[in-house]
Amino acid sequence: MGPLGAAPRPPAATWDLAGRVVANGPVSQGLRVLDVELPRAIDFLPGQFAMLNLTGPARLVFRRPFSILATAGRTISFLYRAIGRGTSLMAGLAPGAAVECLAPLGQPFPAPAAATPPVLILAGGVGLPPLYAWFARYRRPADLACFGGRDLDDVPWDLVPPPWQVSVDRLDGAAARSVFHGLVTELALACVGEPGDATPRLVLACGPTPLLRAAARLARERGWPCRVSLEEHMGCGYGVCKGCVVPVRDPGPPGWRHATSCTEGPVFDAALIDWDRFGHAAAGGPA
Amino acid sequence: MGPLGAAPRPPAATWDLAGRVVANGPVSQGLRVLDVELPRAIDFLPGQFAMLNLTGPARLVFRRPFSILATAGRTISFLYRAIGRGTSLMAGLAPGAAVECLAPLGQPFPAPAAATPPVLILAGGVGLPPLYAWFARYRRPADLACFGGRDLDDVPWDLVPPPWQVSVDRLDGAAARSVFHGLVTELALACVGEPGDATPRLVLACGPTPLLRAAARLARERGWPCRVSLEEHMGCGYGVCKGCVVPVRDPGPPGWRHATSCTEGPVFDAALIDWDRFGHAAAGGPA
Amino acid sequence: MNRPGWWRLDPCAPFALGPRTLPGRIWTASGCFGYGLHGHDIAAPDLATPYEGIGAVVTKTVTPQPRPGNPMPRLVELPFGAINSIGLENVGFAAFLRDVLPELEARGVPNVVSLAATRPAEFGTMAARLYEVGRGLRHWHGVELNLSCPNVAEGGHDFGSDPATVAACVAAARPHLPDRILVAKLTPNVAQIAPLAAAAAQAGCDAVAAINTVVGLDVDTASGRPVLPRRFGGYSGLAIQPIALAKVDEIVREVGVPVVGVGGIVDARDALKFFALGCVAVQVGTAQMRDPFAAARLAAELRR
Amino acid sequence: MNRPGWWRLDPCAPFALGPRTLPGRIWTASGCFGYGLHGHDIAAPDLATPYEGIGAVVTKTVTPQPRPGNPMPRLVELPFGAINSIGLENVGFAAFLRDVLPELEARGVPNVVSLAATRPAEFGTMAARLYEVGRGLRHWHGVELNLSCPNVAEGGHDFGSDPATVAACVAAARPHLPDRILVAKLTPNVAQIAPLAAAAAQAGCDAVAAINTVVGLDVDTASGRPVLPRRFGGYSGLAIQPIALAKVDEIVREVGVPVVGVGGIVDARDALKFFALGCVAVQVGTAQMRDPFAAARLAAELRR
Ligand SMILES: Cc1cc2nc3c(=O)[nH]c(=O)nc-3n(C[C@H](O)[C@H](O)[C@H](O)COP(=O)(O)OP(=O)(O)OC[C@H]3O[C@@H](n4cnc5c(N)ncnc54)[C@H](O)[C@@H]3O)c2cc1C
Ligand SMILES: Cc1cc2nc3c(=O)[nH]c(=O)nc-3n(C[C@H](O)[C@H](O)[C@H](O)COP(=O)(O)OP(=O)(O)OC[C@H]3O[C@@H](n4cnc5c(N)ncnc54)[C@H](O)[C@@H]3O)c2cc1C
Ligand SMILES: Cc1cc2nc3c(=O)[nH]c(=O)nc-3n(C[C@H](O)[C@H](O)[C@H](O)COP(=O)(O)O)c2cc1C
Ligand SMILES: Cc1cc2nc3c(=O)[nH]c(=O)nc-3n(C[C@H](O)[C@H](O)[C@H](O)COP(=O)(O)O)c2cc1C
Ligand code: FES
Ligand code: FES
Repeated sequence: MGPLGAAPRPPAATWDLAGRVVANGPVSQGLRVLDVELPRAIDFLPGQFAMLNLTGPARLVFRRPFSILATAGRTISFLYRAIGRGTSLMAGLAPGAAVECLAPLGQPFPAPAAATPPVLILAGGVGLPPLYAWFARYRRPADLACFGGRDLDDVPWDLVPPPWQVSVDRLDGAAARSVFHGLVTELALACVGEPGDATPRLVLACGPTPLLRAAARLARERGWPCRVSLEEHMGCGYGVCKGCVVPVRDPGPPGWRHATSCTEGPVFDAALIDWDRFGHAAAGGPA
Repeated sequence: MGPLGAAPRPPAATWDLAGRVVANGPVSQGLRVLDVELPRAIDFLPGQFAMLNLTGPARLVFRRPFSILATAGRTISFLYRAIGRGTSLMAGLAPGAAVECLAPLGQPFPAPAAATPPVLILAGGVGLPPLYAWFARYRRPADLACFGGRDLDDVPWDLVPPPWQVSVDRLDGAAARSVFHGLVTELALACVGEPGDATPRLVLACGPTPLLRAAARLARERGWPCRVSLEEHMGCGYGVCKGCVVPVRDPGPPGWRHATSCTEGPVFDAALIDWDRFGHAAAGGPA
Repeated sequence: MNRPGWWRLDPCAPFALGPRTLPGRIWTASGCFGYGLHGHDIAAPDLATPYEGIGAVVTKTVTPQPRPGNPMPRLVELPFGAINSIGLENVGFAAFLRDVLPELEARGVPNVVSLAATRPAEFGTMAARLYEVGRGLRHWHGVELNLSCPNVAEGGHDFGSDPATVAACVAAARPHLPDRILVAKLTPNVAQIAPLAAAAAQAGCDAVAAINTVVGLDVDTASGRPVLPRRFGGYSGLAIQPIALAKVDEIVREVGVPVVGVGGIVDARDALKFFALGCVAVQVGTAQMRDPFAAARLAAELRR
Repeated sequence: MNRPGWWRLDPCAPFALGPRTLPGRIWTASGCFGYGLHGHDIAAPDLATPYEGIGAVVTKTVTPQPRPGNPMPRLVELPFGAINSIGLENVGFAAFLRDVLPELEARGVPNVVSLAATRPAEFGTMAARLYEVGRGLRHWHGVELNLSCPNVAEGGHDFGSDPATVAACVAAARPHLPDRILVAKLTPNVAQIAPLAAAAAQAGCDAVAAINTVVGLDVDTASGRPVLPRRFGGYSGLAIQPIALAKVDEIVREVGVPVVGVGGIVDARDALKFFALGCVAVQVGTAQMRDPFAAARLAAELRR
């Protein structure tokens, strides 16, 4: 009964916890890591997320979703970029500041089974956390991980050491490190070789929508399975508001339905997403 | 044309300035002093006030009025008690925090002229600043200043050193200092002697409404002039909203009118206030 | 919060409303806590489940047929509220009766079922069928008629702003709910809400719920276009509380029908304001979306 | 603020509205900047006076007779707005003409005079007298009819919510203002605002101003009583912006009369939202009470 919200639950229960910031600083020019100490340790699976909020006058009407980067004891970590009101306020949090944390939530990326083909990871910018967590936990020798940043300064090098492969959109000046110049999907193509290459892959992707579309297309073309983590707008994060839907293919009459991305996702089989209906109305001039 | 708002202007123009907190700490158990550095020095007369606001997410819909305690160069100081939303947030301001300051505003306490009788000051709690400023600037040998606090711990001793006289409402335990136990009006009575005492006085009072009423009554009984500073609720503080009115006696037909306390006051001749109409409807049970 | 002297109620004690005894006075609002099935997997250090102390979960509104709802984006966050245009996405009445209602009973979630339809007679049909299925259930307490969703083109706006239509909907449902409560949820998007409440009361409802969302719009300054695909949405959250209080006060003083207060209730102080005006119960909406324990914590605080 | 690509207007350039050219599109709202005489003594490091770049100060509403206004408290601050019950305190029409209007002219403050009355005919009488006194003044640009103050028992609420009365008020004033603008300020406390705007347009106004305050109430939890002595007040500030935008959009799309946008405009981004929907000018209300330079800074920012 997916649409009712009682999606298959991940093993760990969700906790609503009052945390304290223990560290909050840059890991690259644009990206920051927030470490929050919770009153208890929580379990999570790579791809699951937390809903975070500030307290006091900066408290937001809705919590904000962030993929879980890692946990260590009672500390939970997030990677983020200050792009709007909430994330900018988050960037100003000093150690000791209170943070409300509802976690873990949502469906994870699949854990590898014996039959799982080698994985091809495509992570773009703040799409890194769930795949960082996956690679750190499940990595097998044949798995490949590619990270795409905006430029050299934007790459959080400590989080993507070799064997991570790194690409940057812009390559200014002399490249001190050996990185690929181009889109992360191009890097991935370079890694897996031409369509003739026989190795099947499971593609796991998280990042901006163009990246997800490209990853889905690549997988479709090669006949590979693909899971993507969608960063849809969210209200509640726990299934009650229907403010986070994505169109998915459906056997029923209209051929599609709205899936609730916070409980049925955020990780979806890319082949199920109705990519034509996906994404919001394009911006134009004033009304 | 008082009711039109073009009340006689004090000499200094009003400035809308973006200040920075330089210090913010307790001067007694309940009272705090906030020092704000402004981009330029401003002149003020004792009894004038400033409208203050925080910035960022804590910014209030309306600024809050605070009497000016003192200025030194570009620094302006306020004495306050955290009693509500704004003052509690104010208590949390760290050095460097931004503060919006509109000052000076309103009509001051009168400066003493040659013919001005000795002054009797009655200041209660956070009513101290305008009278502290008056006493510091104008004090003559025969002037008397009385401050009333809640208890010994509540008194900001450094601001009311002798010749200030101090009374406290509650005297718990052994009184380490020689203070008067009782209301500040009782202290004042003890200072000025019985009604037979011939010395005329100009009474200047600021503090809670009961104190103001008592001061006005005392002055009326003795036939003394009296000026009180009213702490009426305010919206704008500069005369445009009419959210701060007080009923004053008026020669015209209904016998009273609404005076705008931020521009015509906050210092008023106590004899002009319509004390029967003054004060808000008493609180009762639920509707 | 300091408990004020005038506050005497235990909001978690059973109380009579119309023909039924409800377990408590703190409810969750329709559309803001799903069908009431999402709380069981969420825990907190202070409370075992988000249902503790809750008098009723009002379900997401159910319509005769399933609805896919509106396109994304559906929510706009504002400084002290939000505008939504969910478009009544729901599984439809049949699936609700089959999959959801028994589950609510099995899990012991006290619930009131929110219904919407486009014609008054449909409310009668749905109420009758619901009673057929639900009459033996202990935790199903009744029906709330959503007469006010401003997002739905057919129905919605004008539908609930006409006293005669409100009366017709209530009258259609009432006979089928002999021992269950019938609540009419009113729109605030009218000059006077009292006539709607009076019409509902006269037609036999046990209480009115006020208010549903206020019509609102937000513009994306980058594009110059309304943020929501359908331009308008329903404004909710703390920002609408003064409007809700004004509407509730109007009803309490002019009509006298029991009122369930809803609109901008975030914490215990907010709820107290509605009780002070005379509400018999309150509902927590937008705040429940942010905090699964919002209503439960509010109840706990009012109880202390 | 990043200036969006679609934004082309210079809000501080003169523009034609009805029979008159106004100096700019950023105005201050009635009741929130007094009679426009308080700004001259206030300075700031960035702007010499709060009038810089301002197209018009809409004066506090003036009534035929002086009014003492309501008892205190008159203002309730809320998280993102305020409720007021000033009760139209003003010096009266005669004193206004004698003391205020010449002073505005002498100081060169561009102004629109807000008028209220309890009967439509009075608007005609006041407009005629105002024109008699003001026809030679350069800085007096016209009249705004306050058809919507919800605080005043006689008039107020029901007064402005009836299209026929709105039309009667506009029709009464129109003939007396041949070369001055006539703006009808509408109440948002109706189900549909477009009929009011259509009535005003048909009766000959040059623009409508939307919106006035929204009816609201707040409760003091300590006492359990409404904070304002008259229970209800007018809700204003950022919190009502989505409601104002919705009403403005309704008028622009259904009626097409020029709209002056007002309601929750605090900064340049807020103003842009109203211009994006098609407003010809905007007014700054509650924000102007907090910051004497609010409108002037907003104009400066939109100009950059
Ligand atoms: C499951 C999930 C996991 C996520 N994980 C991370 C993460 O690990 N690190 C990280 O930095 N971010 C992550 N995000 C995105 C993050 O939630 C948003 O960046 C954040 O909510 C923006 O909040 P804000 O208040 O700063 O921006 P706002 O002020 O709310 O918005 C700023 C701009 O971003 C747009 N926006 C807001 N939310 C989203 C969204 N979800 N998708 C697309 N546009 C949006 C707004 O429309 C607006 O234009 C994740 C999102 C989801 C759904
Ligand atoms: C001219 C003037 C000078 C002042 N000088 C000082 C000063 O030097 N130091 C100082 O600490 N305070 C002073 N005050 C009072 C101060 O402005 C208020 O305490 C402050 O506005 C409260 O803000 P808040 O947000 O903390 O309280 P809120 O949360 O706004 O209110 C808390 C409680 O106090 C009540 N309240 C709020 N404002 C007032 C008021 N003005 N009068 C009575 N009750 C009120 C509210 O109704 C509420 O019950 C002055 C007031 C005026 C008008
Ligand atoms: C996301 C969302 C969905 C809603 N869905 C419904 C609904 O399906 N039926 C209904 O009667 N009200 C619905 N409402 C309105 C709420 O039940 C409530 O009346 C309104 O939000 C005001 O309360 P609040 O300020 O506490 O949110 C919805 C509100 C929101 C925010
Ligand atoms: C304190 C106060 C007094 C007001 N007085 C008047 C008035 O006299 N006449 C009028 O037409 N509107 C009056 N208004 C309404 C404003 O002009 C404006 O329409 C409303 O406040 C919405 O704008 P805002 O959100 O920018 O404040 C008043 C508003 C406030 C807050
Ligand atoms: S965010 Fe509320 S249902 Fe997904
Ligand atoms: S506070 Fe606005 S007029 Fe005095």
